Amino acid sequence: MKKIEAIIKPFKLEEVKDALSAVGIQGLTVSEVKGFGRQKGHKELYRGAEYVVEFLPKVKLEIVVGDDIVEQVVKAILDGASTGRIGDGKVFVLPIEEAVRIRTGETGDAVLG
Amino acid sequence: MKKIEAIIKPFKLEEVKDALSAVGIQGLTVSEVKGFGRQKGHKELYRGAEYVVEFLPKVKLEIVVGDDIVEQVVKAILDGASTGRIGDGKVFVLPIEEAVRIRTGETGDAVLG
Amino acid sequence: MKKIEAIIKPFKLEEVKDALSAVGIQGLTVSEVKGFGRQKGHKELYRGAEYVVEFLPKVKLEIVVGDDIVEQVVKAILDGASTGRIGDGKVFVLPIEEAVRIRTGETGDAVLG
Amino acid sequence: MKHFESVRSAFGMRLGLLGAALCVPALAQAQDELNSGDTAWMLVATVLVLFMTIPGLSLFYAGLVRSKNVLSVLMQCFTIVALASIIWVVCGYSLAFGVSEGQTEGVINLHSLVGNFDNAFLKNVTVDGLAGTYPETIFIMFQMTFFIITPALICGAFAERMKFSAVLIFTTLWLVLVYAPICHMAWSGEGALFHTWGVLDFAGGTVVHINAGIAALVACILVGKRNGYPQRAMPPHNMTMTVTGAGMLWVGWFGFNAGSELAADGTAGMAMLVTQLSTAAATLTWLGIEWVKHGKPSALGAATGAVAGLVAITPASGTAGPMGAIAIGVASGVICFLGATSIKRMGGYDDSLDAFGVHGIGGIVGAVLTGVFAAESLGGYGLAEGMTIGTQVIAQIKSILVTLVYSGVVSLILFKLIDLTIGLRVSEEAENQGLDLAEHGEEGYLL
Amino acid sequence: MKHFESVRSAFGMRLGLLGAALCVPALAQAQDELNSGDTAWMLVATVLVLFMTIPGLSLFYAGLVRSKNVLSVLMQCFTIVALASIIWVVCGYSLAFGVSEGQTEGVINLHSLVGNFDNAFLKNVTVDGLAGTYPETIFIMFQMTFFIITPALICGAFAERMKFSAVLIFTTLWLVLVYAPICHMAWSGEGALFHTWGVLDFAGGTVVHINAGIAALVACILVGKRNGYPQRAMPPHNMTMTVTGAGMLWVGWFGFNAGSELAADGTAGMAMLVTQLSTAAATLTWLGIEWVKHGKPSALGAATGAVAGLVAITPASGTAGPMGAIAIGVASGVICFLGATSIKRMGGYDDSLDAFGVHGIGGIVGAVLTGVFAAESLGGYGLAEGMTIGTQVIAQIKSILVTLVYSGVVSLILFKLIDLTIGLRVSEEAENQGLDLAEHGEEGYLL
Amino acid sequence: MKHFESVRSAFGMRLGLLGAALCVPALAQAQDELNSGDTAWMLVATVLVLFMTIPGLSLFYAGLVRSKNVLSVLMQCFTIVALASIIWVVCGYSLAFGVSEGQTEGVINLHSLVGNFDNAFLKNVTVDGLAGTYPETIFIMFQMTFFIITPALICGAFAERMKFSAVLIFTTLWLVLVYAPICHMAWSGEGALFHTWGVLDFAGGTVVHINAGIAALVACILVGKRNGYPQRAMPPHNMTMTVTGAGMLWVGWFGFNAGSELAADGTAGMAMLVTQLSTAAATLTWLGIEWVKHGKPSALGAATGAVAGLVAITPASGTAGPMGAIAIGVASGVICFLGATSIKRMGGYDDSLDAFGVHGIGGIVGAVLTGVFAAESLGGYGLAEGMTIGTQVIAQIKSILVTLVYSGVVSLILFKLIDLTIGLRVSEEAENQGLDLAEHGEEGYLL
Ligand SMILES: Nc1ncnc2c1ncn2[C@@H]1O[C@H](COP(=O)(O)OP(=O)(O)O)[C@@H](O)[C@H]1O
Ligand SMILES: Nc1ncnc2c1ncn2[C@@H]1O[C@H](COP(=O)(O)OP(=O)(O)O)[C@@H](O)[C@H]1O
Ligand SMILES: Nc1ncnc2c1ncn2[C@@H]1O[C@H](COP(=O)(O)OP(=O)(O)O)[C@@H](O)[C@H]1O
Repeated sequence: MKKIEAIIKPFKLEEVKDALSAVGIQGLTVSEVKGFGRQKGHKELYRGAEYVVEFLPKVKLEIVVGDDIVEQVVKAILDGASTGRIGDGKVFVLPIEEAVRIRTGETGDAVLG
Repeated sequence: MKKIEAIIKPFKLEEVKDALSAVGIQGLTVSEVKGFGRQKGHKELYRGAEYVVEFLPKVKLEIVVGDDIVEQVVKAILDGASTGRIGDGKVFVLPIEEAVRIRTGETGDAVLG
Repeated sequence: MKKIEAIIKPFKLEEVKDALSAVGIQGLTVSEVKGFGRQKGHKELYRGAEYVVEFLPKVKLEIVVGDDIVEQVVKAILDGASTGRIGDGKVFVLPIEEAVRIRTGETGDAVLG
Repeated sequence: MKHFESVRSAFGMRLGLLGAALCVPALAQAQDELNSGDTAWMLVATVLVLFMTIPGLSLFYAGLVRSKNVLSVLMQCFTIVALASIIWVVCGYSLAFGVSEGQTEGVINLHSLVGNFDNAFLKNVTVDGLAGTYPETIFIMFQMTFFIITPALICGAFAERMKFSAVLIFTTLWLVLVYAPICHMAWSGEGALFHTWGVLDFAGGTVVHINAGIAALVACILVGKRNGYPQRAMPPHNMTMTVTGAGMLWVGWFGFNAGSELAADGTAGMAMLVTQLSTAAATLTWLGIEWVKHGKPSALGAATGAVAGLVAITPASGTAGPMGAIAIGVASGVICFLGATSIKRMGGYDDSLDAFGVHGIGGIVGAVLTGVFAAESLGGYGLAEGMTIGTQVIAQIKSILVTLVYSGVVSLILFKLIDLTIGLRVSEEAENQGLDLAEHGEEGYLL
Repeated sequence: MKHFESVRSAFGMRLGLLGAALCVPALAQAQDELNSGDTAWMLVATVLVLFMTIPGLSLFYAGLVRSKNVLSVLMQCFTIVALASIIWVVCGYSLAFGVSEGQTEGVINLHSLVGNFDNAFLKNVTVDGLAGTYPETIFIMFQMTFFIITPALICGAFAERMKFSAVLIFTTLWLVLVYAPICHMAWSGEGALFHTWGVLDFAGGTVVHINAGIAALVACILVGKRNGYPQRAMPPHNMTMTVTGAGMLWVGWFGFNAGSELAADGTAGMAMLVTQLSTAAATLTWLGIEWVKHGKPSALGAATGAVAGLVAITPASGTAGPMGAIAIGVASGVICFLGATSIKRMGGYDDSLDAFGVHGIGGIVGAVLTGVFAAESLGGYGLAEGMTIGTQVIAQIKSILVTLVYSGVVSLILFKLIDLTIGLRVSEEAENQGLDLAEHGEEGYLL
Repeated sequence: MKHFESVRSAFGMRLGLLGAALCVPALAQAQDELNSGDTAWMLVATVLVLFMTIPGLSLFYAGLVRSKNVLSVLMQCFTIVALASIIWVVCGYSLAFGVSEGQTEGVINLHSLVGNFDNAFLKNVTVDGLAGTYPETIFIMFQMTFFIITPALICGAFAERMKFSAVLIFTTLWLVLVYAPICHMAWSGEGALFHTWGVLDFAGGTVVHINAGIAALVACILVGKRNGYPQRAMPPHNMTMTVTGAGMLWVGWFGFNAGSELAADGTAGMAMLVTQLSTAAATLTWLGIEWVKHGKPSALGAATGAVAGLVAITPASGTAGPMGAIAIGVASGVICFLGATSIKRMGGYDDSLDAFGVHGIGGIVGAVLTGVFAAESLGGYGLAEGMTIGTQVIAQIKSILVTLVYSGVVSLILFKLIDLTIGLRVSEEAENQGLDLAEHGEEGYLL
């Protein structure tokens, strides 16, 4: 099992979700994060006082999947999230040692659906 | 060391925290996330326009623990979080290579308390 | 590649970011979390009803870096985030198996800049 | 006389006459001419009292619940505004202010308790009809705003768990069966029960606050505690909303109290002044208690103290002087503080937003002290001939008891009936999910 | 006569006289003395109508957009207040209410359609000048608040995508070229087009609501749909704001309707009462439909229903009786519900906040039914001599059509011109980012 | 005369007489009869000015701070309302408006500077007492609302770091030692300092805005900068709140300015009109500057511009004409923009919410230009006999200097004293945590 973490642009969430559904993903977890990277932030001005916003709103997806479909899932994310412009984000793959479904207590790949 | 990530229903947080305290956990980190899974979302209607909410509010717990008590902790989470209904969530176990306490700089299992 | 997760006090974010920039980090992801630990929470009173807040606002940083600079980065975080008082937080190091830049599809350490 | 008798009382009879024969020769001609200044003030006072409910009270209350229930509170208040308006013109106004033939000074009979259906659907109301020195239509509107806010106050007690349908049904029945009679007893003029007893209730201490307060207490006992109360904390989700609402209540209340003079005159001015002083004193008192007892004065304390002071001065606002007002404010600050803390804890009920603790208890404090601070020796306007502070306080207490018992018992019956038929309470799942989604299919915030 | 003729109409001529020769001996002396009660009421009514726009309408609208656009909506309303104020004194007032010599009862000519520049920059306005029984300055202010709110209403249609600069340019031109003439046709008194036709529009059904509504429809068609509409849901980001704004609109509207009597009298009182009843009825109707159709009554439904009822009673508020008002409220609840749901869906346009669906359609419903419920047999004030319900409704429909066509066509031309020059719409990137950042460099919330 | 002399001035003496002997035969009988229209307007104007503080100003300010301090701002304003009310009746009113025997036209002595304790605890106030044409109680309330808002304005300067206890102590002392005398100098009628000089201050440019503004400047210098200022950005946490508050200030300000006429008449009407025009002009000016200078007009700019325009027209609102008002608005827009940006930056002080930058500087601009635009040749009401624009401007400047020096010095002493005793500032930890939790034990939002 692997955990795939993707940082994407917020307005791409729907598309990514659709792309993931298309490859059979039935579960994922999403959170709002702020990203700092190459993409430049913006300036805000409040009564002449400049406020540089370097942390930009991003969405983080966490999807735990079986080893076999990692590649497919990463590809789906890239398809859904890419705009070709700086700030599109990253995908990271982490090892998972165990997964448990709280409702049933079952473990292993069966949990991930 | 392992990191245990649990996605649970928000109103179960207190119970899970109590269950964890009971097995001696003294530190954890919590965040608000949105979950997509088998549990069906709900519909909202605004002037006749339907808005299907598929991402449901969940709470994510992150607990880094020594290898020895992983099982115990997972069990505590299951006890505290389970309602037996779809959407109860998942527990994932990840490897941790190092832990450092910022205040003291100390490392290893001692950090986790 | 490693992922470094740091839980810090919110008002230390700027300092940590500066310390990280100083060691060449050009990308990171931040989220708002609540922490439970040794640091005592506070009491709030609403018309005499006591409300004990045990979950304190913290900020979580996630930085994926090449293996070689892990130590340096951890040190930078410690420098920036430490106040010497309880609740300063923790740093965890996790293994990362792969990283992909969504915009270009490139993988490996090059992605992390 | 004018000084201790609500103008509304004097007016009751005239209304009756209007109902019977619209062209009756005016007894006091001067009084029956339209005065544009009084009219202007009553138009505005009406607007101010409506403003108290929406958005005032609705924000005050809505900020105090958890965010998953914020819309349900706003929605209850908003819908009650609409519902009560219609009920008022259908029969409420006539039942409250209709004066039947047998209603006579000094005689206590059925007509002392309730009006009639003569003016149902406002059938005798015309554009030119006057209520004293201003149009009757404005009197109808002004009184309607009281009819609206009273059930809205009750919502504070059962917030976060009552079915929306149950709220509407209860409100409808309660307005007709409880508000209208109590209002009639107090304000329909000669022959009315409280009038006969010489009770002082200038702007609605019994009619509005005690009346709503006791219904609220009954409500929260019958509907039961919120899941998890009191083990789990349920702190306000948006204190900025509550403080905003409190500010709106404060400014709107001048319509309530100074408007109750039904004229733009010296008594209206004094009502404004005493309202301000009682409120200020109660606010400072509440903050002082918190500071001493808990070490920190809170915004919620300031807001609640203000409302306590506003409630308590309401019945006294046409008879107390400035120093009496300060005394009433201090007293209400202390006693309502106990009401919202110790008394509630001891009682073990879950009066979510302290509708009883503030309005019920504050109303009682005010009603009793009205009898005290009306005395000229204490800076008031003076008691009626033959009255002493003692006899006046007894009259006040009699009206309090009638209101507590009548409103309490009928509310109890109504809630029981609703519980047995459609049920008072949402399902546990709905309560967990929040009433906004469960009952209204919406969310308060998507920030 | 007074009963079915807007006082504003009677006033139009006097203003003209004032313009021509300020010291003309008053025809009706009694009328030309300052009445402090009327003055007090008109001061307040003016404040109330301004309160409807800021913060009322601006909150109502702002809560409905996505949080990235919340400031852009607040900002458009706020800036329109400032901009329209200046335009009004520069030439708007004179174009709307200036009565030229040739404007004569029964004659339809250019002067029936628009005023003149005689009072540009308020050059004939003095401290002591009266408009009937109160200062002309207050008449100017009162009418200015109508001039302000009308273009603010239009903003609901193109929210979340229109350039700020385009909004300001459109507003400026539209106010001068559309609002001023329509206002003149309706309210400049004898010789004015609608006046000659005997049209009833007490407080601005055509002038404000239909006028804004049709411009809104044109706007949202020309500016195009929001990116992602209707595939992607765009739920309100802060319903508490919307319900708060709706409450403020409700209370402020008494200034609009009862203020339109321009006096503190019986008609003002009745205008207040019928406004309340229509609004209440429309609110309950909308909720009822939702409850039956979708299973849940919503806060947004309550708020929208209230606005529909307020809009529809506006033209009728000086001629309908209480029961007529309830009927108008129910009708507007049903028809505006369709306007904001089925009709919009069928039309395929993206009227973001239903400016046309509620104000345009509600305005039409109200304007037509004004002709019906003015009839004495239906509880109204009575129709003018020689008028029947049928002929009155025809007069109403004529005024509706004139407004729809004139405002629609000129708005179309204006939007086209702006589109061809500076462009109507922000870039796709700006729309994605949100107008708050893209157009104003600010964020609504940093909680 | 009436045109350039504040009615309040004329009134001052009468009040003195009232204080001395309540039943003195009225000099001008006509004037001493209650006018219900004036009474209605003054009741409402009072409500409007209170509305400016709660919720108006408190929301305007609270939106501008960081969310951890939102309640502390709301709380300071709310508590000041309560506190100032009590201080006003204890001695403030008597010190401000009490006229002692030796206060005589043309003579400058101690009585020109401050009143007395004759009316402490309102001991001479009765229900029937009049202040001209309306009840004295309403005059007391109206003036009380000015007494309330002035210290609330100061809170903008030291927001996010001052101890709550220090705020209350400072407010108490400052109101008695600074506000009351300055108010006396301006508005207690014949023999008062500014009155003798012929200063024009219709609604409180010196008394309220300059007075508060200079105290604010002293405050923020003495209390020191917020931690991290100016290196760390401290953007507003809720701009929707600020824009809402600005809208409320705008509408409430008509009570302030038109209410200062103390009657419902032509001058009140003109005050309303010029207030609107100055505000509109300042709003557009500020936006224009931002648009040119920064490329984007901001909502904060619109809101701040509006307040600047409101402040500047305040002293002139009873003497300037419409075009003068527009000029004053433009001037205040430009100069306050500098005040809140360049001047503040140069000064290096941390006036958190620009209480000095907008109220102090805007007040000065307005006070000076009042002397200019009162001239008949510039569309004003005309200057007093013997006055030229030059001499009038000098009189204005003298009053400005007196206010700046007196208020500045006494404020300095008060802040120093408080700093040396209980301390002005919260601990660094408390500042980091936020004043809401540290000082009040609450959180603003739990969304
Ligand atoms: N080394 C990193 N570790 C964690 N998150 C990162 C890292 N680098 C970038 N990110 C995240 O990815 C987002 C996009 O990165 P950025 O450098 O702006 O553009 P791009 O991904 O197109 O190269 C950042 O906003 C941040 O959230
Ligand atoms: N493969 C997955 N990866 C990450 N999170 C998941 C995954 N599957 C489910 N989740 C999380 O678990 C939550 C519950 O899952 P769901 O399928 O609804 O019910 P259950 O856990 O009872 O089977 C989801 O809302 C989501 O947050
Ligand atoms: N075992 C743990 N797993 C995950 N997060 C933890 C753990 N222990 C502590 N934390 C996080 O670190 C924060 C600080 O911990 P705390 O014990 O209060 O102080 P300190 O780090 O100074 O020892 C907590 O608020 C929590 O967010």
